[in-house]
Amino acid sequence: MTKSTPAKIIYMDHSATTPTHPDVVKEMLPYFTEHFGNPSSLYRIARESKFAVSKARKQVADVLGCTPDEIFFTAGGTESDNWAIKGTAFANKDRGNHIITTKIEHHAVLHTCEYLEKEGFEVTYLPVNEYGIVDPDVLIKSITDRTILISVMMANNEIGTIQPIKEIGEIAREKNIYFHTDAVQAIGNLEIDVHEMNIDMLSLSAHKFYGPKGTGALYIRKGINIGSFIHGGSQENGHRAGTENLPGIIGLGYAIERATQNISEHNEKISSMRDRLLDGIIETIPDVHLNGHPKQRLSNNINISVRGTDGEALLLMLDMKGVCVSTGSACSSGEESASHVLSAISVPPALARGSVRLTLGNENTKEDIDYVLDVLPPIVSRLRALSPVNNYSQ
Amino acid sequence: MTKSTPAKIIYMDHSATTPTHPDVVKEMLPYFTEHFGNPSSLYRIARESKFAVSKARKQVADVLGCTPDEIFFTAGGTESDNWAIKGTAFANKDRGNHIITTKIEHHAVLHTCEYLEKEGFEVTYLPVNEYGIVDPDVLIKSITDRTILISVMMANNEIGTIQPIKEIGEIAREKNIYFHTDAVQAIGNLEIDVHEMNIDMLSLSAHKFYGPKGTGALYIRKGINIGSFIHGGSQENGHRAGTENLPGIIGLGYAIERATQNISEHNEKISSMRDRLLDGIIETIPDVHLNGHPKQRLSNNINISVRGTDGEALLLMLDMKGVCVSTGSACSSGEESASHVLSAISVPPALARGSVRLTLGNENTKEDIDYVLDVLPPIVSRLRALSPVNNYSQ
Amino acid sequence: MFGFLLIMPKVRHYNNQKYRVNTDMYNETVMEHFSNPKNAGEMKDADAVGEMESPECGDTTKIYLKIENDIITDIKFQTLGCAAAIASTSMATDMVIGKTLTEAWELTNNEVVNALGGLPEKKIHCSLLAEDALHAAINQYRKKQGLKPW
Amino acid sequence: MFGFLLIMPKVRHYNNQKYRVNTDMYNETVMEHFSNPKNAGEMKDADAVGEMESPECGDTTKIYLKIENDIITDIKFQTLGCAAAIASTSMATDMVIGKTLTEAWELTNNEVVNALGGLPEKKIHCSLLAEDALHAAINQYRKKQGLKPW
Ligand SMILES: Cc1ncc(COP(=O)(O)O)c(C=O)c1O
Ligand SMILES: Cc1ncc(COP(=O)(O)O)c(C=O)c1O
Repeated sequence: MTKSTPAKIIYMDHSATTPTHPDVVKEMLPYFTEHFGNPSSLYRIARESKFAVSKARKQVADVLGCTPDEIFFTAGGTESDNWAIKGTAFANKDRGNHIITTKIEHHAVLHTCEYLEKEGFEVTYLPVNEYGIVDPDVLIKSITDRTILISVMMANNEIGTIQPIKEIGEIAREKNIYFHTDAVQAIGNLEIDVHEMNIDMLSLSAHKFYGPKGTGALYIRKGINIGSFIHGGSQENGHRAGTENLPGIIGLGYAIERATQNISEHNEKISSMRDRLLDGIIETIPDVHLNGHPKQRLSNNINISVRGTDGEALLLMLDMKGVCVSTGSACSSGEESASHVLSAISVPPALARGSVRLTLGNENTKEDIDYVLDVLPPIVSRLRALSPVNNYSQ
Repeated sequence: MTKSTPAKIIYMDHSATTPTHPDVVKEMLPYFTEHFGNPSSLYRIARESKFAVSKARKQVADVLGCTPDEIFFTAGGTESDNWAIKGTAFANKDRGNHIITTKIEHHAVLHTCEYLEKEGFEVTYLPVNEYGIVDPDVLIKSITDRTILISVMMANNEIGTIQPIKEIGEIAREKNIYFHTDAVQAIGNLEIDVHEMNIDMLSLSAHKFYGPKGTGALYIRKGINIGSFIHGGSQENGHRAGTENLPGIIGLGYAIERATQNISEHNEKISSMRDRLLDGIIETIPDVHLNGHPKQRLSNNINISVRGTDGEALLLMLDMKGVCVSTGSACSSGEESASHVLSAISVPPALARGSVRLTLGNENTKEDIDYVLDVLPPIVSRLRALSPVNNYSQ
Repeated sequence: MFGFLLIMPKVRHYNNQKYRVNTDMYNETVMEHFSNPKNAGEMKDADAVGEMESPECGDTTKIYLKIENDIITDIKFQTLGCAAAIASTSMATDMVIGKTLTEAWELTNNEVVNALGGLPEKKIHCSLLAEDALHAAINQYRKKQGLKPW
Repeated sequence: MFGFLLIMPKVRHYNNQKYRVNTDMYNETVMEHFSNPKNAGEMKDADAVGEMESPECGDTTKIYLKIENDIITDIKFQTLGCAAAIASTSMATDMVIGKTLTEAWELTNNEVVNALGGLPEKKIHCSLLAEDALHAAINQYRKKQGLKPW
């Protein structure tokens, strides 16, 4: 069983990363070998690079509803989060040292905030309700006159919960506090307008929407007081140094345009597959619990706890059947304890340990759903038979 | 003249960036679409990604003479420089607040040091001699008991001067001070052994040796007290967060192996072309001055000042003939004043303004050299005829 | 393609003992014991049962023994846990079957890990569960026999 | 392919004047004036000569005038400088030839930049050189004529 490779790989871990779409790769390719000029150089082949970067910048700006000079390319979602949070924290420390975020942010935000705590900042980690949703009233109450930044993610990477971003943005605007949102999981799934939503900074990452790994962007509203994070050359209008990842930026621009062309159609298609999968699982496997909000969640996300099993064991057995899923966030898979998101929504540890996340994507078909509904129940039965703890409802 | 495109592009700006070698692109390609798994995930296709990253890490380690767990992948030379310098500065500020670097570092080092000055650190910018070489005795004299870091580049990006790195490393080791070197321009041109050279940290960037843009690495000797620069997930052994730029890392690994296989052969071939080009220029054009050291320089580098001309005008006229060169560092081309490197080696401003850098690469041929020797002299004559200042020696 | 890495073990110091540590994920022996565990299941008529829960990750292992003349003649286990916990219990039970209780007691998780060809460093603690559950079962048996627990 | 960007001008406020600013590099008009400058060269028998060096970047421009009845009948220039300096002097000289000295005096670098279809923002200052050198030449001529400089 170990050595046999399944005939087909059914990838259901699109929140961890997506394959780069072949059309995106095709757009990128000429910029490796042919149009390879350094955008900072002055000769024509380099000016072509520069113009290609401008085009990508406009593609991103058009999706967010801002102007191209408010878009800065980075090496990914993590760098964008680091820059937004550290950049505004240090630049505005004369105004205050208090930052508000949530307990369910990605580690790129959480560990950055923990770092800032060591540097003398105070951070409030807002609780969320059982569905993983922040209560705007609790946010309002946590604001002090030392608060300089609110960072709340648009959609959670583990349980897919979508936050009331517009409402949070309004509160921040009213109180004159900067508002950053980690929209890494939202691009291609939610309609975004940074003005309507009162967003001052927004992080995104290409590899979550069929673009290349290692490229991201940070939207910074004009006039925001933010320092540089990476110092050096005058790239990105002097705000983010380092030779541009030219093919990556081209790929990001093309991928974001592709991924946002038909968001509602995409969501309809994906959520109907997702619902069939979830319903099927709940029908065939006893004592399975959905984590996160039943409706207010990303259209592609399933996060379930299967009592009496272990997430890693489920994952590895599914992998032997060619199905790729994750247990908790891909980033924290090196850790032993239950995911901080499941803890925050009060999933009991004994249940949380049997959690897996299935996140669908464009390549998934109805046949994939049938296949997973076929292979998952016997795997659960097998693991439960192996378990000495059989207190789940049959 | 403006609109006509020359038949062939002769690229002589390899210190700004190199084309990604087609073989490198070929190695990268499967990791966009096929082996696209997030290295942090646990299923097999992701483990393949992880192993591919391990292989690349070993390829880099083998070139530097260290172990793979001392190599950390970054988004480029600039991030590596930022991390090395800020990471050690902040982590060791209880030991001291003094940093020593040189006047001719890349902006990735200089602007990072300037930032640290604002944060309360003291920085000594060592002078260099007329050839751009640091005097180890001057370095020794500048060391205080508050000195925590010495950062001296291995080879300069503008004038190609090679520093006595081994000697500097010995001094740092003796005084128990961390030693970082920016080796971005050195990979593929100089033999490196971090142990023999007493290097504690070393920055490199793939796009300077026919690898992809937007990927670099930082060597950090085991035991160095350095903080994280980018916080978040537990990638890179918990030291550099962010989903790995998988194709980029694969490309970097393959490119560094390729670029360092025959360094001496490469240098012989390139320097003989370079010498022919330089000799030809000096023979046919009066009042041309070589910047940097005549021998102790990168084998591919020519940096000349052509009195009575303007660097940008030379560059643009060469570009019309299909020849790509730069004036000063590609990164600082947005600036008006003479390059900080040429100032540091005391090139008079009137001479410095007429400076161009030609940096050869593997694709250049003897015919390219002949072509440049053909087109450059009439361009210089034309610009000099246009100039009201004709005080150069005919 | 990169299979060589999967099974590349290193010897390291851990809790003052030498373990083979796999730098990356599970090797093929571990995966084989995880997907086809030996001696898995319940035993209704066991002579002794030991159960242990890991405080670190909540993994739970239960070991059932059939004992004749101080010799383990049959053994079964149940585990709720990760692949490392399952595989190391499978391997441990296989290693003590047919052994005397004294011999079985002396089996260390160290030996189990090495028999598996190594485990990832952060999974080493999962292998303690089998040793502990086995000890619990043996002591239960000793108590039943009116002997002092070891 | 991206030529449209090359010539995309924006009107911006600069030193209290409206200029067309190119967001990126030089447009084709600028490149044409740079590579084939009008009125380039020395004039041995000029009626007036003005020379100006930019303190900001060391660009130097020299303008030679031939003047008849207060009208510029011929003009030449020499420039040591970047493409912007050369192109704007070329354009400026072309704009004042045939004009009266009063008209020529009133030409601003603003008009020159706009006639060029814009310059990159950081290159705007290079266009001041032509205006200044022309003023210097005209004033030299006025002084020679015993008039007060403007
Ligand atoms: C919500 C969220 N934020 C940030 C990140 C980090 O982005 P990246 O992997 O591009 O560094 C991720 C993905 O890992 C994510 O899901
Ligand atoms: C000496 C040196 N250091 C650092 C850098 C920055 O590297 P990167 O462009 O990869 O950020 C460069 C190149 O621009 C360089 O030449």
